[in-house]
Amino acid sequence: MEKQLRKKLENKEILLMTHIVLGYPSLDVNREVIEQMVSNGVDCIEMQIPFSEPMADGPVILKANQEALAGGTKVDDCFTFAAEIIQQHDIPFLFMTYYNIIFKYGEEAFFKRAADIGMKGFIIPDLPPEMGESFLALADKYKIAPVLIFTPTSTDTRMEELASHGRGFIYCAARRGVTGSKSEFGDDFKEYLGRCRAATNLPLAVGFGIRSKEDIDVLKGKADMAVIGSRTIQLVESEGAEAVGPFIARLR
Amino acid sequence: MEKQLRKKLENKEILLMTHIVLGYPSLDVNREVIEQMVSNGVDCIEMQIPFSEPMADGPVILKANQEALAGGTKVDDCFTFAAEIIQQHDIPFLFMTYYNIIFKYGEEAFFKRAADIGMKGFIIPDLPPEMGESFLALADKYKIAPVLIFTPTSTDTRMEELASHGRGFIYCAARRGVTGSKSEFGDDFKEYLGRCRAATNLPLAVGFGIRSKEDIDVLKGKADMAVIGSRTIQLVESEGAEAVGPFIARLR
Amino acid sequence: MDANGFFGSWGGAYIPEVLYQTFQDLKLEYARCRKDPAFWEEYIHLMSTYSCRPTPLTHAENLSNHFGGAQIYIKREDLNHTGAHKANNVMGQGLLVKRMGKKRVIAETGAGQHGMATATMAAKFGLDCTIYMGEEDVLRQRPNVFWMEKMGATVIPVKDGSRTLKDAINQAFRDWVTNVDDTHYVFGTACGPAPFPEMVSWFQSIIGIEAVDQIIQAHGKMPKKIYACVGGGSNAMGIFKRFLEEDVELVGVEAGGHGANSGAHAIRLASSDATPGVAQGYKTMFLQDEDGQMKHTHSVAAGLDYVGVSPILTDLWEKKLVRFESATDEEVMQALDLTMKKEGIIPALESAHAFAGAFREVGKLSVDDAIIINQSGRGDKDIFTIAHAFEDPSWEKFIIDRGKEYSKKHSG
Amino acid sequence: MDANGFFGSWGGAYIPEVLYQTFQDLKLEYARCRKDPAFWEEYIHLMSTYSCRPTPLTHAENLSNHFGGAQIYIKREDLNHTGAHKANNVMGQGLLVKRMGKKRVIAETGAGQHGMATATMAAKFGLDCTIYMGEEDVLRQRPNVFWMEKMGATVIPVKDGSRTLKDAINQAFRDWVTNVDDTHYVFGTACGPAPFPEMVSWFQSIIGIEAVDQIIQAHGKMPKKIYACVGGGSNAMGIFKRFLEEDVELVGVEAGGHGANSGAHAIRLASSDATPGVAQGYKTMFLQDEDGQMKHTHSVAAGLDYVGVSPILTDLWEKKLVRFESATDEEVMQALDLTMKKEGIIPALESAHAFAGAFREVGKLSVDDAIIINQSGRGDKDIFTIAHAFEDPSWEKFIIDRGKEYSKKHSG
Ligand SMILES: Cc1ncc(COP(=O)(O)O)c(C=O)c1O
Ligand SMILES: Cc1ncc(COP(=O)(O)O)c(C=O)c1O
Repeated sequence: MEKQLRKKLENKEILLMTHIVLGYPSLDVNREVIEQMVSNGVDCIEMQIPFSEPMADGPVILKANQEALAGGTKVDDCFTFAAEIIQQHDIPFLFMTYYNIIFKYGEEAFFKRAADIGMKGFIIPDLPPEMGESFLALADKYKIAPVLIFTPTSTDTRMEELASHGRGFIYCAARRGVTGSKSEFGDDFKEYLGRCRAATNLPLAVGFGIRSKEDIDVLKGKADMAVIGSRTIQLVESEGAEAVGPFIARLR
Repeated sequence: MEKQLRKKLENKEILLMTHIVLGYPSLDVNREVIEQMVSNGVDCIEMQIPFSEPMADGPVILKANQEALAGGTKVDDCFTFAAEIIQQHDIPFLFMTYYNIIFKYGEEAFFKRAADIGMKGFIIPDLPPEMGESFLALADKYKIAPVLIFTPTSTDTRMEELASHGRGFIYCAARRGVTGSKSEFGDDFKEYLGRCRAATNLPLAVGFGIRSKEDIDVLKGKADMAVIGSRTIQLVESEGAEAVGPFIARLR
Repeated sequence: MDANGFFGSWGGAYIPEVLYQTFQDLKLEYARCRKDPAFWEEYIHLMSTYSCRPTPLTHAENLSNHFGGAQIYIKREDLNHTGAHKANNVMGQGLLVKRMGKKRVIAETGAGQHGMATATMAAKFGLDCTIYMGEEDVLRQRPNVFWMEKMGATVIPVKDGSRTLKDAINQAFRDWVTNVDDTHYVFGTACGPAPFPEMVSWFQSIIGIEAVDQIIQAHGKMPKKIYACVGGGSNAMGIFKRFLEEDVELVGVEAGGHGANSGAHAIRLASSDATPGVAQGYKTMFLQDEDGQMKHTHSVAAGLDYVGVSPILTDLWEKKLVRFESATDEEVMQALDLTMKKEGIIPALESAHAFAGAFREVGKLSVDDAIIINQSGRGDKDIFTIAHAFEDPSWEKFIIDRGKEYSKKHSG
Repeated sequence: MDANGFFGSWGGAYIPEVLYQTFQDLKLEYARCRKDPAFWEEYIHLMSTYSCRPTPLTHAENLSNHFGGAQIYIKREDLNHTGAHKANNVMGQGLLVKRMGKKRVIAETGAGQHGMATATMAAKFGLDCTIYMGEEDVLRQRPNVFWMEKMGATVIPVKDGSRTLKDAINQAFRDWVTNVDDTHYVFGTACGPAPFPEMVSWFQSIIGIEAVDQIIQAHGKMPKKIYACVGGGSNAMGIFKRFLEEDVELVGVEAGGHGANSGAHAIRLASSDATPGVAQGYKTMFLQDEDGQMKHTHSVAAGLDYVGVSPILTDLWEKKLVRFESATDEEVMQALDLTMKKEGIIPALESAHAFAGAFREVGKLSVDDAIIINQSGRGDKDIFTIAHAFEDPSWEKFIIDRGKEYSKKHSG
């Protein structure tokens, strides 16, 4: 996946990754939203398999997880849907979910099926590398990038350690906290991004609270990819799937 | 008072003492009730000065105490009323009350005023002789009979001790408990009365739960005086003061 | 106590004749127990295995710093089984009842704490149990009633007089004179006819006996002052007794209600409203009118809302061995609030009077000195009163919703 | 515990990266404390002056006679300050927080007991405090909420998911990842990411350490069996830990709710409904569906109503060192009733599960044997649940009347 992203970066100042919660509000709407995202220039999409205990997510994504589950979304549905989407769109897709989904499915079976459908990476916010020995081995075996996370509380040493296990790109959380609310991009943030850059050669994706063109402009030159999460979910809620395309288009 | 009672006993098989609560339902009604009692042959009347904590009284007299106080009855009113009544009727009258009424008034002042109006005795259910040294001395000084109480729990020794302090007559409580509810006059009772008789030469008045001619008939030959308490209070409540005379008349 | 049960000119046993023999038996058994070291040992064993004696002495550092005066120590009677010092007295009397072979106990209760403790003791000792409780107190302390019933006791609401503690006591006496042979009346405080004031104080004296060692260990010397709330006087006597031998100022805090001049209070010794009297079986200072009729009293704390006071305390007051103060309902709520926030401790409303009394004075002492506050009970049983007094909106909403739910159930 | 926080194959620390450094610091400080005898001494001193440790071991003679089997001893964690074993853990973590210099604590709470304990500790140690509590539990345990607020804590009702304990935990984690620098998350039971399971068990182990001496003194030898209820597992680990070294059968009793086959229960280890999983930061047996989504659980006891269980207990279960049973809501109410009537003791609904489990088996043992039941807490805080469950008519009337009074006040 790293290569794919680097290639895209040759033509763009910054890449765009978006986030959807599978099954929220429905797989049909997901399909439409992805269509709009891809055709408006999104470079990468993380598809969250809903989990009942999304401890690292803020209110918007938390609610989306709950409603997706209440609507009957199963892990199997997510795989089937993802297979179809990957077929249709020529950008890298990732699964974002919590470790229990994979653990319960059976780690190797999960990796195998994901590889079979062409999934490029996994983001698992509750699986630090210490807990993921077999996970990381399987990622290697099935060539699926385990995307690891830097945070402002990570020391330089810790960043290096994470970088040594991460593949594809590093997800830099813009701040402490959960997904959703606004981040500040002041001096502290710049210093933090500098530390991230120093710690790894992998592309840097910055997420948490990115909501507008202004936010993205700040990141240009400092990061390789901006991650839009909760914002598009809210947009679909308030204005429908068709609002996503124009919103994405306006971001650059 | 003992002499007065003995004299009456010369002509009667058994004497009758009744009980009224001063100020309940009003002093006017008390006056009428006493009138009816005396003219129908009652031999002795205990007039209760109401107290807020009548711990030895059952529900009927308890309520009468409370209402008398709620109606504004004062100790001074009781004295004034008693003075008038004693003037009018030629039978012995007693004050029945709790010790605090006397204590608070001032023991000697209370005795003096009582003696002045011709009061013959006091019944104080919460003043055992051990607590009444000065009281008994004053009773002696002012020639007011301190009426003491025998109960079925009194041992022979205790009865003798009580008898040595009592004057006028002994009040034999027919049973354990408070005023008001029915007593049984079985074998135990007879044995008890026998013990009472053996312990003292004073006349014996039997009270607690005496309500009818039958009850009184049982006492004839065994006791010198029957005490009607709660029953007449209830009668006044349900049928008015004028019912008291006929009721008393029917008792012999 | 002299042979007639007097402390100075206070006390005695002004009892109906029918109880004479029972009191003789009680006094005899009590005297035997006092002479028998095995009895006290059995008592200590019971209290340290069934309740949690010795109760701790807590150094309230935050409160001490807040007032900047003496070090405040809190004697934690709230940690007793059933949540108050009442357990000490009740378990002691329970052992006595066992020795006397009686099968039934009765008790009065104001705050419900003594009723709870008695019902508990009765369950443990396998005794029948009837509790008399003023109707007004039944309303104020419903949860306690529920638990007493669950422990097998019969709770009888008393509808006479002021429908509070004193009326419950009268009613208990009426029961006792009726069922004197098999029944023991577990008097709940250091009042009533002798030997109750002394006997209850004896059982409660365990508080002070423990505290003296604890304060020496924690503070290295005797405290300057000790504060206890005074309803009937049992928790106060309990902590004071041992310290009467020492050079320590003892302060009893009475219920100031709406204020000393409001007429709505229960200040017997710290105001001139009370006069000597005889009621409920003993002689003491009562809140009564000029005829000797008992007055209505008021306190936010049901357990302090009482017309009389321990004859032992009246004697100590007369001899100036104990000083008396009062705290108003309002001061008490403030003291409660401060204690919760600063120390994470919830005193019973009764106990909060002792806190309020201490808070007024502690700042004047040196930081090298110590005082002890006797926390007679825990306040979480007072939720209905305390949440009510604080007018907590979410509590009120919660109760409204629950009430509607039950209403619907009963109508539907 | 191995270096990665595992007990056998259970446990670990599945935490968001943002917490990495905080966990490093926590593990370091915890390791220092374990090595420092002065820390444990300070802990014991705190618990014996602020709470009432050692808590007593009560010989329940009446219950023992009733069942005619082994002698029943009850370890009285209900007599702790704030009314449950939760105080042990919280005070220990409080000392740790002081050492780490953090200024704010957060906690989840189910029954409200852990929230109460944390709010109390925060007041005592002068810390800011936020408590997360499932909205459903806020309704079940309103009085606790009132007291937490009165002690200065902010209580946040959690409206996500099943609105019970697990959701409160998630929400607390969300707070923690946001305020990681100055905040410590006082985990309430022996679950969650390492080092919490071990650390909480360590603080709670004071229960068993005391009990071992107490049972030898009272009974002369080791007990045959020990019973504890199991929510997260902290009170069970607390009493079991020391006895793992002895030849004593350890029995954990889980919440049977409406029955093992009803789907409405919280039986993780005593039924085959649970499967291995990873959530809330650790690996254990969870009640989850085939996709790994956590199921709704049910228990009359809010504190047992939890999808996971201590990884240490899961390991002991797998190794057959602890046996697991369950008790239904109905059995629990009966056990509670019997215990109140026979012993005058009111177990918390949670604790009553241990009683129910023990009552089923105790009759089969000899009268010369002993068992210990761990009474993790007192039940009087559960008045709203217990009075409700017993459908007590005068309680319902009381609430209806109070509700009307408040309604009138708000409309008038
Ligand atoms: C907690 C508590 N403290 C104090 C009292 C007052 O009683 P006493 O003065 O006898 O200690 C009561 C009475 O119910 C009480 O419950
Ligand atoms: C009294 C009581 N017992 C038991 C529990 C269950 O927790 P654990 O299994 O951690 O002891 C709780 C939890 O709130 C509780 O309050």
